[in-house]
Amino acid sequence: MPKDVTDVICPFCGTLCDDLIVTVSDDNKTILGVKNACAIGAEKFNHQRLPGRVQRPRMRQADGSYKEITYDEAIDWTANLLVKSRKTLMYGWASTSCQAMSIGHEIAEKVGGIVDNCATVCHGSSLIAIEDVGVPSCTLGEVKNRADRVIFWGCNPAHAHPRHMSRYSIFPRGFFTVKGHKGRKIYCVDCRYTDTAKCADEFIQVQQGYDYELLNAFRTAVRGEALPDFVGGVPKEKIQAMADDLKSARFGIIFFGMGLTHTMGRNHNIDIAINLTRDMNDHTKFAIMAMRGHWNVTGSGQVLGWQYGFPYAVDLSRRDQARHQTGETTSVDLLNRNEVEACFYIATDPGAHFPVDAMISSSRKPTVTVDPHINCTTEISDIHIPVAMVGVEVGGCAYRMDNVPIETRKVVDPPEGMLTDEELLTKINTRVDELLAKGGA
Amino acid sequence: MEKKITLNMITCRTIQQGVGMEAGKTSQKYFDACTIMHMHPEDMKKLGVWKNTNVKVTSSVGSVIVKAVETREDLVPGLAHIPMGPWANRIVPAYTYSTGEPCFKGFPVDVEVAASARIMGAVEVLQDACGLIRK
Amino acid sequence: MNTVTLTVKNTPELFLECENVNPDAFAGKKAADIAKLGAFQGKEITTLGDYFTIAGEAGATAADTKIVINGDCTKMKYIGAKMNAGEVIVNSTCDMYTGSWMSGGKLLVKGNVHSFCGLAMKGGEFTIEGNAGNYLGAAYRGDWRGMSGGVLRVKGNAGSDVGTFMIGGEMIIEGDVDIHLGTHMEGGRIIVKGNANRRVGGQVVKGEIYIFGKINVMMPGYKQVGEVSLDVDGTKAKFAEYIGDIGERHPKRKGETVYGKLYMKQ
Amino acid sequence: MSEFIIKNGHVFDPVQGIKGDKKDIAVKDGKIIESVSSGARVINAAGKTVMAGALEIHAHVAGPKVNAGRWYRPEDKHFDSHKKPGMTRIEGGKSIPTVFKTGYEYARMGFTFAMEAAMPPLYARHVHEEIHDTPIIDEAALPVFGNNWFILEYLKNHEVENTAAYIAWVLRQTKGYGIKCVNPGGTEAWAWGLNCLTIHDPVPYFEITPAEIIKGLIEANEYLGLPHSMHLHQNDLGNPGNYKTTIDSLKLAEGMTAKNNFGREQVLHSTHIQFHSYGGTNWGDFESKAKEVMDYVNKQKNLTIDTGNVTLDETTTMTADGPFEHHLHGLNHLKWFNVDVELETAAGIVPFIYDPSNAVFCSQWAVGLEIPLYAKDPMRCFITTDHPNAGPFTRYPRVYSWLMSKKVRDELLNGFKKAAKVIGATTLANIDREITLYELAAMTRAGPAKALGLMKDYGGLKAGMNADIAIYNINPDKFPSTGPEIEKAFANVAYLFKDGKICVEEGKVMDMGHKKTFWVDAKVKENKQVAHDVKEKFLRYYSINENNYSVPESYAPHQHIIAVDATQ
Repeated sequence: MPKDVTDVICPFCGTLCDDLIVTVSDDNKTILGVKNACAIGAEKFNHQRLPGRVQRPRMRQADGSYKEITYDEAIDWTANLLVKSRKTLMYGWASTSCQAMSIGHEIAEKVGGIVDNCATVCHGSSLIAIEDVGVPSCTLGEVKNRADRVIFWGCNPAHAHPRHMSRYSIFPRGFFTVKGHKGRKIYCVDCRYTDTAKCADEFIQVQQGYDYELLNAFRTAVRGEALPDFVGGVPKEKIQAMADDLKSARFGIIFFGMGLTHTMGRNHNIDIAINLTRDMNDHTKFAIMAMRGHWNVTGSGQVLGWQYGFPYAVDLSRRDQARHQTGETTSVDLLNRNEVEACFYIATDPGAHFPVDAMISSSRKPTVTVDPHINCTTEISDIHIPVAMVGVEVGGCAYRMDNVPIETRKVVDPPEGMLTDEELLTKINTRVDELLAKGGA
Repeated sequence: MEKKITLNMITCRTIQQGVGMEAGKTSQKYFDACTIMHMHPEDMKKLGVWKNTNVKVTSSVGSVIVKAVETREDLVPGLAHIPMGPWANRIVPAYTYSTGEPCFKGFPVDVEVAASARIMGAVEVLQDACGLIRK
Repeated sequence: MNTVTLTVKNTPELFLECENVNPDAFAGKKAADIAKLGAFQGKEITTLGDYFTIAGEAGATAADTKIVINGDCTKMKYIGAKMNAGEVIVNSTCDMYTGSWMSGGKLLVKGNVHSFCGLAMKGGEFTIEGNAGNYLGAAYRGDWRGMSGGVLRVKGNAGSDVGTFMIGGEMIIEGDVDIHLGTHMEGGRIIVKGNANRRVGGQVVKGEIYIFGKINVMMPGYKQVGEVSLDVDGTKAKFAEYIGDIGERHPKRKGETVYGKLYMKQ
Repeated sequence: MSEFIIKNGHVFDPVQGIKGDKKDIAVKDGKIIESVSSGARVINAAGKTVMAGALEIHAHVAGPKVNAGRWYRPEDKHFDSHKKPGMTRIEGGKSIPTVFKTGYEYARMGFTFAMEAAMPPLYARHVHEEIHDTPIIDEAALPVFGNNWFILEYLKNHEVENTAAYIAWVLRQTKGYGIKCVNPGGTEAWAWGLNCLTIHDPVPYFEITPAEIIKGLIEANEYLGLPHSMHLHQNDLGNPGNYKTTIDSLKLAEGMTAKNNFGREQVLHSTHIQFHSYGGTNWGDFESKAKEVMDYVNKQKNLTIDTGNVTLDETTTMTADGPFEHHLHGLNHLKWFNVDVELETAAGIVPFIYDPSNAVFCSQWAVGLEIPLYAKDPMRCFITTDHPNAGPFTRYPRVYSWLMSKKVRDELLNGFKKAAKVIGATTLANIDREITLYELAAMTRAGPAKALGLMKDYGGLKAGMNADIAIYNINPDKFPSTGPEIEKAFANVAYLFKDGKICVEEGKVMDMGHKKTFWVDAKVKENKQVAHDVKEKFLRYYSINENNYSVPESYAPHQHIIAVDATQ
């Protein structure tokens, strides 16, 4: 009899929807259907049962082909590489559990790794801004229960966080927001008229790369000072009207995304948006939140935070100290500058998401990639170690974009004999210990 | 005469790219979602390119062949969009302004029609750049 | 003053952390002792002697010690970082953190420097004959205390984020600067003799910025209040005076609001 | 397990009334016993001070805001994130140490238990993940209730039984220890940008006052008979003239008696009372009212307090008192972090520099010392720095040096740039009292253990108790005379026994111990109303499902569950 697993947590994006219902086969091996998930989340579960999934580690041969090897061989190869390399980039972590990360960090501390997560090419800019000026924020339930002004700035949840608007930000009725969408005014600021903009009551089209200037203009307008006629292509009357309307809010929230983190000025765009939010709190209640994209990238920042005090780009290469400097210990910079000797990728795919020059640099170093599936990175790595899918075939803790942790659920068994991230890392850790005890480094 | 226009490029998420990513990086869904460049109709006219025709996009760091499509989410003229993925990243400058964050959005590209050029696969486009394809 | 001469004999494969190359670490040491000071490439612990030929001996104190470095230092970080006194001359380009957290003495780099140099500098003189990278004289991440004293001069261009969170001291860039100049400044002065790209003086609380060339895009939060004749680093000229960043908070002194000042050479 | 005999040490144990007598302590299988076999390892404690392991009653050491404070302050640990010799991990952070440093540093100072003072229930999993990763010390966490919608609604109608049933449910879901109440009503008001500055200010929409919340939570606590009392962070923290509100709040406990099986006598613990003992009307005429507050505390036997000593450091303030942090940011303009937590609470963080050249900060320092020096019953007054708010917990040895030596504190007081102003605004200069080692043992061991309901096993050295023992390099007959010497002795135990194992030796961490998570499982009568309300609130207002709310067993693999039965 197929059965339903309820309250399943979606392991795709930072929205961490926790109301999925997954139907699984009697033998716990196959997913038969997914309810409540968005198109992307459903695809994630569907991927689990695709035929042809790689089930054992593979090693790249001289002719470019891959040969199956045992887990033990892969673990030994990886441990040797880590022990030998003077400086190793250990990047990824966003699609695995906090428990697995913790073991990874222990390894990094022993072998001199630099632990970086997907924030580095996503909301790293936001983290820099928060390091610089803090952030007034809230949990997503606060938005649902209280927000009467919602601003989407440089983010497109309709595409990137498909259920965000219905669960938290536009449509839901909450305790003080019984009218749902009707009681909220939705703004969208973007350089494109996105599908999110189509859901908004008001769209402000900013010239690409002028967000900092426009936010500066908003801050100036909130203080009641004069503005130039146009800022970033937006007429001053429109800026002033929106500033006044935001002041009349009871509870406002700004959601922002990679439209701010990736464009010119990067962290400064967020920094000034945070400062606008801070200013608004002199008039009413306002919050701001990063639309964290990658499922548990927030969790990686949290674990690194409590273990080392930095949210990403944590340089443990000296083994006796932890350091952090974005622009130096961030993955793309390390690869651009050829500052590392080896790469260990886990639970992410830099091959698809890093600029090509960084990956060319990476491809010239010994590389291990740990991922449930074949992806771009696995195909330029020396070794690909497949593992169980976290949040589908094994549970573990994950953090939502508002830093709320949720223990994810195992839905089905992984393929026979396949290790989880935690098991694999534990074995690598043990092997590293053995090598170090023998004077391996 | 070979026409060339310069556009401001942004690389962004799309839901199709998300679905494709989860279907697998080697899947047709991913390929279909990410090997396109959204253009404004005016720019297409300026370049003299028909909808769904391959173009060569060149930035300061390299070139990639993708298919020009008329955008569904409106752009302003002069702005172009390739969904995130190894194709887009073939042309994304890796310079980070010491923030760790490369130039994913807002870099100039030259676009020219390349109707008969072939679009590479996801793995191929990366392996090719890394010199891992044996010719 | 005693002089120690370091000549690069091995170029590091990765980047070498040279936090021990400064007069404070050398003070009171002979060449052989200096050679034993640590140098680091990731987890590999080596010594300065592994990378440099060392001649001469240091003075008894940092103030009595001069260090001259010859050879290629492109892949060397932290040269002169945290120096309190004495003199360092580098006849090469250097990497990150050169002269960062320095509080005294003289540091001269006869090439370029990479990013994060002169970070949170407190005092002394730091001169770069070539170009500087990003975050010159800025604060370390998260800190609100950037460059607070001393003089930092770049004869070439500088990158982005120059003088972020600057609270004192003087910085002169003789060439051009990239985006985000003096962001979050709360004191000190920055003089740019070339052009500035965009986002000059964003979120400035107080402090002074002088631009001799052009600014690509002016921040909306700046307002022209007049014109003044000034002598700036040896140049006498008329400057348009702006106050800003109007969007930012500003302190009050004797009932008057204190703004940041931006001067544009006419 | 091995046996130990700690020989010839000067023992200080308020539980048994031992005041520095030479006495041997026998340890076997994690417990203190009467005597051990001849094979026991001998620890020579001659010329040393022996006390029970210390208990931290109030610190912010694990959870979402602590961690935000860590990672948003890279500058707090740049150049200060090193590995020390021994089997330790890298230790980072000055004002908000990483979990590793937190565990090691407490242990090095002789602590074996720490209470995380504010756990937002929605974030309980995070709190427990950090507790799990913190080495050596036992820990527990207090969920916050003072602004929780369930509580506000039940107490509006004075439904104590429902309040208690809901609290019991939350304790089980979150593996929590007791009832924390921060700025009652004020934090809910903060969700609209407002605050409750007196205990009679109504909470917007909920039509209840802080006074009703405080009283109701005390009643619910005693209804359940929890090991700890209601733990209160009062309204109007940190403002001149707030001592009146402080005493008004304390008065709410008058006439109430503790009902529990743990030997606890207080019904209300008022935390970091230093921040609540201010007179004056502004920062100019700001003055100490420590005497007034302590006069009241001294005569009310059903109260306990902790101090919240300002240590004059650069630190990081963090509290569930969201409006206070916003206010503080307005004063110093340093980076402000805020999180409002749906239906439950909020938290704010602002870095803060208690600059010793500023008269107000120095006066706050003096108030913090006056409080314990005015305390008549050291079993009801505990030393804290409200870590990291008034200063990092790693400064305890320094705080002890000020309390134990008039000379040491007077040197500092008289050396302040604004000494005259500080002396005028406070009474510290006139206090001659020096806290003795015996009193210190009460203020840091026996007292907090009793207040937490742990006196049966912790806080003393009586046979049968848990073998958590700190041995300091302090000869009471030749008590160190300078501040640095006192500090050094308290910062580096000669030995720390945790559960009968040596975890620290001469300040060096030797063993990770057997770390436990304490929580309270309170059994209540089946309550359909509360079950219904929980279901309803999760369906309609929470952003996560009820079934994903609880803390799984795996987060606290070594749990020490204290069972309470309130069904009778």
